[in-house]
Amino acid sequence: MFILLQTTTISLSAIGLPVLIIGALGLIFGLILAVASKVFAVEIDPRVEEIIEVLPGANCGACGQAGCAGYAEQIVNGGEAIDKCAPGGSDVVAQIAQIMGMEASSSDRKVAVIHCSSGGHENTNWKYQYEGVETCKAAANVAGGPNSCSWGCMGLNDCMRACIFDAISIDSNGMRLIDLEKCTGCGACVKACPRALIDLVPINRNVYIKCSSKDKGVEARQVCGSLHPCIGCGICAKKCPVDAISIQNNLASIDYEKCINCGLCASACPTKSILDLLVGTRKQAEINPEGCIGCTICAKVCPVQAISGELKKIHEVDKAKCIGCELCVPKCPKKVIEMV
Amino acid sequence: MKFTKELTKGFVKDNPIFVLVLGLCPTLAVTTSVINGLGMGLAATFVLMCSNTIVSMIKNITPPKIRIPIYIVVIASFVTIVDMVMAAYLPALHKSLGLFIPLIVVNCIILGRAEAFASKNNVLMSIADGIGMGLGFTLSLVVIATVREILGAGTWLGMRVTPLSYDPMLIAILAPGAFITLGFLMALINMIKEKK
Amino acid sequence: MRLKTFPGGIHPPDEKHYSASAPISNFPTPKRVIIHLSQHIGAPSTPVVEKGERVQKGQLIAKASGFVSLNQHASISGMVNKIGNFLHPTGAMSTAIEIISDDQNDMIALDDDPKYLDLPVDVLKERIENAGICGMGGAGFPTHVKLSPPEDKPIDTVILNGVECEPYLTSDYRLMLRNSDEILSGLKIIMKVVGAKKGMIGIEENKPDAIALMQKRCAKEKDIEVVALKMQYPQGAEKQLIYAATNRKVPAGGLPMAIGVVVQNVGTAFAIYEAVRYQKPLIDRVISITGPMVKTPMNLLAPIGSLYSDLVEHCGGITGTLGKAISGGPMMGFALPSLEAGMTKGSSGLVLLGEEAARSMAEHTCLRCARCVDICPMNLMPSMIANSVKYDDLDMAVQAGLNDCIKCGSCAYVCPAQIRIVQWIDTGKIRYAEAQRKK
Amino acid sequence: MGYLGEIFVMAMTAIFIQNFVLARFLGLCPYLGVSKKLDSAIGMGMAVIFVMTLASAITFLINKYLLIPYNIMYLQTIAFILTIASLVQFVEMVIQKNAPALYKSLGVFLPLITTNCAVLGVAILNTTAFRSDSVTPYNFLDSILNGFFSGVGFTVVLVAMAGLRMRMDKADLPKSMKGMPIALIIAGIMALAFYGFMGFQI
Amino acid sequence: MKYYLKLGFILLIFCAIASGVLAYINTLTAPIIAERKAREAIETRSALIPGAEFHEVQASDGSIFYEARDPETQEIMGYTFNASDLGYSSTVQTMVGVDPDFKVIAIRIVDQAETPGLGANCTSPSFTDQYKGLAIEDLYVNKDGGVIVPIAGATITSRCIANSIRKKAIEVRDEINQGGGE
Amino acid sequence: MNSKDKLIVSPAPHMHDKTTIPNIMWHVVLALVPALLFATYYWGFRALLLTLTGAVTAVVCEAIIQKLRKVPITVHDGSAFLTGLLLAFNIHVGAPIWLPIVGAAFAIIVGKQVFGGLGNNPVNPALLGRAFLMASWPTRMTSGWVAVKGFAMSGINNLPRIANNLQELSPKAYDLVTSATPLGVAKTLRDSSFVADINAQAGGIDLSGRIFNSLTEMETLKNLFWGNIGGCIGEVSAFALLLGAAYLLYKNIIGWRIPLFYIGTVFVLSFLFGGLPGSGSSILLPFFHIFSGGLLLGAFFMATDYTTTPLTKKGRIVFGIGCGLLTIVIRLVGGYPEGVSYSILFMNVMTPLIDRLTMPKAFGRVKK
Ligand SMILES: Cc1cc2nc3c(=O)[nH]c(=O)nc-3n(C[C@H](O)[C@H](O)[C@H](O)COP(=O)(O)O)c2cc1C
Ligand SMILES: Cc1cc2nc3c(=O)[nH]c(=O)nc-3n(C[C@H](O)[C@H](O)[C@H](O)COP(=O)(O)O)c2cc1C
Ligand SMILES: Cc1cc2nc3c(=O)[nH]c(=O)nc-3n(C[C@H](O)[C@H](O)[C@H](O)COP(=O)(O)O)c2cc1C
Ligand SMILES: Cc1cc2nc3c(=O)[nH]c(=O)nc-3n(C[C@H](O)[C@H](O)[C@H](O)CO)c2cc1C
Ligand code: SF4
Ligand code: SF4
Ligand code: SF4
Ligand code: SF4
Ligand code: FES
Repeated sequence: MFILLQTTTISLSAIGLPVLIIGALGLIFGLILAVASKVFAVEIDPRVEEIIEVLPGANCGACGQAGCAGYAEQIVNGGEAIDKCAPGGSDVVAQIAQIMGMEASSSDRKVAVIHCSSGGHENTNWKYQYEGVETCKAAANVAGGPNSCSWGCMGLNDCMRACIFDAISIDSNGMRLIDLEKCTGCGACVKACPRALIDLVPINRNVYIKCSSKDKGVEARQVCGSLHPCIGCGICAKKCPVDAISIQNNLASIDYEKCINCGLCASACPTKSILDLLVGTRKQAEINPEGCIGCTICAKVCPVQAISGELKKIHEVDKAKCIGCELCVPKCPKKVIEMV
Repeated sequence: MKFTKELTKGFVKDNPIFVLVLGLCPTLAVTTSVINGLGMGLAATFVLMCSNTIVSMIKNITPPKIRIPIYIVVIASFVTIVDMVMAAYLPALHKSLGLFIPLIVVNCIILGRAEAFASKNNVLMSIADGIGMGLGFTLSLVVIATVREILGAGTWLGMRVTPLSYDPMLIAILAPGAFITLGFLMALINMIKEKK
Repeated sequence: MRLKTFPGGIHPPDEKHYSASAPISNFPTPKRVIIHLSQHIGAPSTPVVEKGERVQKGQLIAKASGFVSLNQHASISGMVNKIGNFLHPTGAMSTAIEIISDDQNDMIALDDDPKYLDLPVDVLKERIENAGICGMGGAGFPTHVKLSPPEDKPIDTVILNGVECEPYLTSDYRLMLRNSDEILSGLKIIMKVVGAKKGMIGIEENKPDAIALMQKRCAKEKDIEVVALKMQYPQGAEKQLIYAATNRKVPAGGLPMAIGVVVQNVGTAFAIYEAVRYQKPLIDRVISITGPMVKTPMNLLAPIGSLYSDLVEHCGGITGTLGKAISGGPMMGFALPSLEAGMTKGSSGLVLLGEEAARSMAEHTCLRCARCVDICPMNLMPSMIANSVKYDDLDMAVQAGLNDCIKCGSCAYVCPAQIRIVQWIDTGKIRYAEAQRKK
Repeated sequence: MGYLGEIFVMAMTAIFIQNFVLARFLGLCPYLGVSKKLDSAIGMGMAVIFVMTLASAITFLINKYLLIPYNIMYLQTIAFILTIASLVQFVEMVIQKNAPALYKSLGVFLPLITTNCAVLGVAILNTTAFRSDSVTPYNFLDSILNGFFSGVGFTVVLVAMAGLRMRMDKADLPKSMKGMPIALIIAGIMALAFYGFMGFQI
Repeated sequence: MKYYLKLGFILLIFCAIASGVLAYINTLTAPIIAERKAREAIETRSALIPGAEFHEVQASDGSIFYEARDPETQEIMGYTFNASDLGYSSTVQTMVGVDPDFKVIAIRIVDQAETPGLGANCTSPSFTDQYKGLAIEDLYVNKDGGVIVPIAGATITSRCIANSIRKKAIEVRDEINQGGGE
Repeated sequence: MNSKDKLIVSPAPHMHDKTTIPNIMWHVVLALVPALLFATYYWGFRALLLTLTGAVTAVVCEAIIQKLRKVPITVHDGSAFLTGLLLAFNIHVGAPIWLPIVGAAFAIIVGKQVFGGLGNNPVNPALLGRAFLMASWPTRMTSGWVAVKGFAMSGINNLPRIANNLQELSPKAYDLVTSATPLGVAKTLRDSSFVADINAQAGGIDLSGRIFNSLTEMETLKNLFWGNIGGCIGEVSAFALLLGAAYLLYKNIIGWRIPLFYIGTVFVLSFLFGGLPGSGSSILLPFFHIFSGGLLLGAFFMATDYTTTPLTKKGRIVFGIGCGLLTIVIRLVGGYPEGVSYSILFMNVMTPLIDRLTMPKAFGRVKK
């Protein structure tokens, strides 16, 4: 390849000529590109431009798209994931997220909850022996589904397969369990479940109805294998201090806008069909008498009237009544209520 | 420290071959022997380090419209330097790497790092990044070449490491073996990752 | 003569020997019947009786709730006991009217009209509509709708479907032997209603006596031809039958009327005859109770709504352990979770299988053996549809023929990997419909 | 053997015997990156054919009329890559503006190809290649044809790869094999299948 | 316009600097490379016919071969030339030394890219040493009736080497004989 | 599930054909038994040993991998056994015993299990195993072949017909006809320098033409048909293979499209181009090409492998024609004497594309 210059001295032509030629090439191409970028300019979404700027421009194709520009285009217009650029690494992802305005804050993130406690496995009463494609969607279509409860989980794991984050597993009771750490709230499982048993709930709500049966109470008791069906008795609704529970079609449902995590409903449910994640871990309020000014605000917010005291006098919490909902804590102007 | 972080990330976390899967052509073409792999790796490291340095130095005077051509010119210059120096002092290696030396120019890692890292960071960090990525690249090449050379020639760095009765499995140093070896190595890495 | 048939198809053992030789006998009035409001394709009928009301046999108890819907009549006399959810022969729960018999068996008055063929077409159609007839070959399409093709689709041929290609079933066969004249008359009525010049009766070669008898009856009829067909499943499927008999292809996604053909089951023809001549509503039909688990397999003329359990009881009950109860034939029928289902107008048979025969093997990965592709009567790529549905590639599934499948089950029958192709296709169709709705 | 014969040999060599991807190890990144879908594979293939042909032509001229006469062959790399990169970028802009439909199906792949070994590779290889008599160096037309056929060879294996990978999307692969590992193994298998063309005496 | 010129100018500067640097480095390395190549060629030739002094001869078809002469007596010790042909997957180039009677003194494979482990083994002495002392007419692999034992599994490569040397040697001999006749 | 006492409910159809995967696979094995018997008869116990070694290795590898993958172990279905068997059939009897072992292991691991096992592999595992062996140990695969006792490797037994004193006349030619396989001879005769040489050695008579004629004459074809030649274990006797093929066709286990179009293409092309350059054609020529090498083994037992061949009917025709074309091209101008395995492998790679391009139109659907 190298036809060699036989000169050993640094002559002008040995250096000047190449400088001239390649320099000229550079000038020509620089000009062409500059002019062309003007003449052939095409309108594109400014976000696409911005992302192109951010991307490495290596055009390596690792993202599976047609080069960096193609990927940028796909992010903006095609809903492509933003973490596909290999050379860019994590910095680039963060930058794209910013451009796309996709930063989700973690406090109000939602996670999936399964509203059935049968788990479709050990606990369900079976209508027949199912032999067929092992997916919920297919089974639901064969004689109304293999489990006696036509609302409950069939346990063929469509949800589990749909979850690309491995957030769903089966616990020792054969119930499908959602790992709240891993769940991203993508909702894939919600779409996958043919019985519509899965629902997205804000992560800071910890009380769930574990049943979806709209059958009448007697029937529900008959068909439910887990023995924890919601029979629509309405006791929970009555117990709820904030009226977050309503009964429709023989089924209780919680309004998470209102729910305060107190867990009263769960302890009241005769069939134990309400799951309370905080059970046993709730603390109770205690008012530090030092700081209490007797403003009565806490007594007013307490849903169960566990706080008593006269105006301008030190208030006290009735431990027998306090349910640990923590509503009073942030309301106290003096910040003297503590959970212990 | 940030410097060491940038330096070491290419070894495992952002390994250009096993994790980022970039620059496969030289990876597969030259790993028929460890010495070739090492040579290619170091050559690329040199280019990467130098081009990162320059790109990071000139980052403020490059107009965006001709950014890529400029980077390419910078990279191509260093590649040509490597090419010429190698031809002069390491003729045997130069010959066996052949076409793949000029092709370092288009190795996606190099342009990618120039764009993604060097054009946004200071010179020191860019050098760290270049060396780190380059050594990560070299490391991967050596690993692949080790497997291929031992299986396919029964030697490592030219030294016989298998019993004389071993009849080398030629395919390992041929094209199909290159793909398959890399495939299995990557699967192995996936497996280890899964275990964690 | 080379027998006519269609391309593709399979040859399952026909298993008709259980009940083929049993002439049709009457099933005595049962204790109760369950009359489903959805016995047909289209909107469920609207009940016109209330709980506790007494009804006569033949009395209208639910009326059509639209054009594509059906009248339902009481098939016994007695008391309306409940309007609620009951097991449907498709295996699912569905709304039905339960009538408890009062053993009076009094029927609404019928009158004979021997000159029925001279009636105007409108009247004929009205009588068919009033009688609540839907197709009795399985799909259950309301017959009055099928017999009202739009003006721009002239019908020239009516084909009676006496193929009965499903293994085990013999109800159409026995009906052809018992009521050949009436069926022929029914065919003439249909031809008159749709204005067709030509009539055909398609029968498979495994029913030689039915072919012979029908040929004898048609000997004098110039426009009516009995077509003997080669034995091959699914010859009874509309498009395949039309092709076998007339060499015409129904366009994909189209209806037979697009090529000037109407197909009716022989049982439907019989019901049409009765409806037109006597104005008798469709309240009974012939059903085969058959299979290795039935003590004495029979072909019974039973009131619509009779419970399968009662019918089986009448046949001497079950011998051995019951593994599977299939409503309909074994290729397309539905396995039931229990026998407490009331038969519908489309119930042509009940097949009872033992445990051994009922078990199926686990699915394996598709071998790509192409057996399914080779035999698909619709010329589709069943394995590809199934696999595409499994891996959520609906576009590919559609390209491979998802929407053209008639769910005949031939593919799943031959698949050595035991892939439940039809169930995958079913799932795919549901998902496809969901996806379309979203668009 | 006339020139047609020569072309035939060149085509067979570039497509089957010395396939760019499987035998020469060039253009592997797009081969593995853009073979996930059949449609993109076809688009990419067409774009590669176009660029390789174009690059072969222009670099031949640069080589012949600039580098060789002035004895600056050592600047080959820099001259070629600069030319190719600028040219492709230019063509891309032109297509994007004037033929949006073409751009959608083909043009979007252009930037991906600029910095692709296959293109620079063919340009460099052309400068040292000989005809089948192994004495006559490639002339202008030879170079263009070689670029074209090399692109075709790339496209053939890219499209076949896409077909196979789409099949693998619908298979129960072991978890650790999913993605790149299986693609590489398929590539290896393809290379092995192409060994049938080795040693052709045409 | 000025803006465009500026862009072009910047690129020009970069190109100019780059090529300047490269040109400079080239002036440093080129001689080394050239010298190395020349030395290698000489070394190879000397290894084939040790102790000789080489004179370039241009054949009538333009190709080049070398006369090896005794530095003292100027007696012709033999000739060296390059032979090449298409092997299995590459062009195999051999440098050959023959004595004045055109018996092979030694050969050396100077360029090949055959399959590693197969054809590439042709550089090993166990293969090349077989050629020593053979008359050029006898340069056939044993499968073609000669005495050269081909490399295991690489008959094609071996055959191509033998054939290319034979053909080229005959050409060279004819050339010399003609030249001598004139 | 606590539902054993309940009725079974499954989707339609409720009847099933009796054919199952093990059923199919073991039938194919059975159909290969005649070929194995012939090979054992010709070459003795070693042929049997190599074959069973390959088959057993394949089964063991499959079991181990399935165990590691924690999926059900399905080696009883016979597909691994068949793969091992066919791989060994593609090796000659003089090969070292580790060759089928390594080959079968590669075939099962890289050719099949990494893709998820039966039904998912893109190319024929046995042929991949063979290609792997060819690329890894070409010497072992191409040397040390053994002829059937009492016969020449090439099947040409009537040497005097070529020339009474062939051995003296041209040792090279003699060597060729006694120690190369039929296709090897045919290939060598396409080397013009070789041909010029032996013809010159024989003093100008057309030795090459005579050899080629003997190769394609009835007597040699008979040897090819019964297997009195050198070759790989499984391919040796056309008769035994046809016997097995007939059984499979009768049992409807293999379709007729691929074999017919494969062999048909070879027939036509070899009739047109199969002779020596410049020499005429003969109707025996196609038979030579069909009975020699692995063509029948390939066409009936390997190009018909379900998993790696097109699903569509038209696709299978294209596949057959493609295989035939490539086989002949490789045999005539390629680098190997035999092209069956590579041509099938190549067409395997193209199978997904063929399937796409030949999707059938549904009944009643009109072309757009
Ligand atoms: C939605 C729908 C509309 C139909 N409309 C008509 C119609 O207008 N005319 C007609 O003759 N048949 C009509 N049919 C009946 C079909 O031709 C056919 O008889 C019915 O689907 C049952 O056929 P099968 O049992 O072969 O599936 C209709 C069917 C369906 C499902
Ligand atoms: C696979 C398949 C098989 C069928 N077999 C029969 C049959 O054997 N006899 C029959 O009358 N109808 C059969 N049908 C239904 C016919 O397609 C068609 O709906 C019927 O003949 C129309 O008549 P009807 O409306 O009077 O029921 C079958 C349908 C399918 C899809
Ligand atoms: C992957 C592979 C590489 C090969 N490389 C060469 C080679 O470099 N040189 C050669 O002569 N033959 C090569 N061959 C060809 C075979 O080894 C061929 O069978 C051999 O040349 C025939 O010679 P033999 O008679 O010594 O076995 C190669 C074959 C394969 C499969
Ligand atoms: C007709 C037929 C031919 C077969 N041919 C092969 C073959 O050539 N190679 C092979 O490895 N397996 C063959 N098998 C076995 C099986 O299909 C093979 O293991 C699968 O390719 C693995 O997925 C064959 C099976 C059948 C039914
Ligand atoms: S599928 Fe999405 S929403 Fe459901 S559990 Fe997994 S991550 Fe959560
Ligand atoms: S998808 Fe629904 S029915 Fe199926 S396992 Fe999950 S929760 Fe249960
Ligand atoms: S794909 Fe549909 S039409 Fe074809 S055989 Fe299967 S069920 Fe029948
Ligand atoms: S019959 Fe079954 S195994 Fe065969 S191709 Fe069809 S789905 Fe696959
Ligand atoms: S390194 Fe060759 S294309 Fe990326």
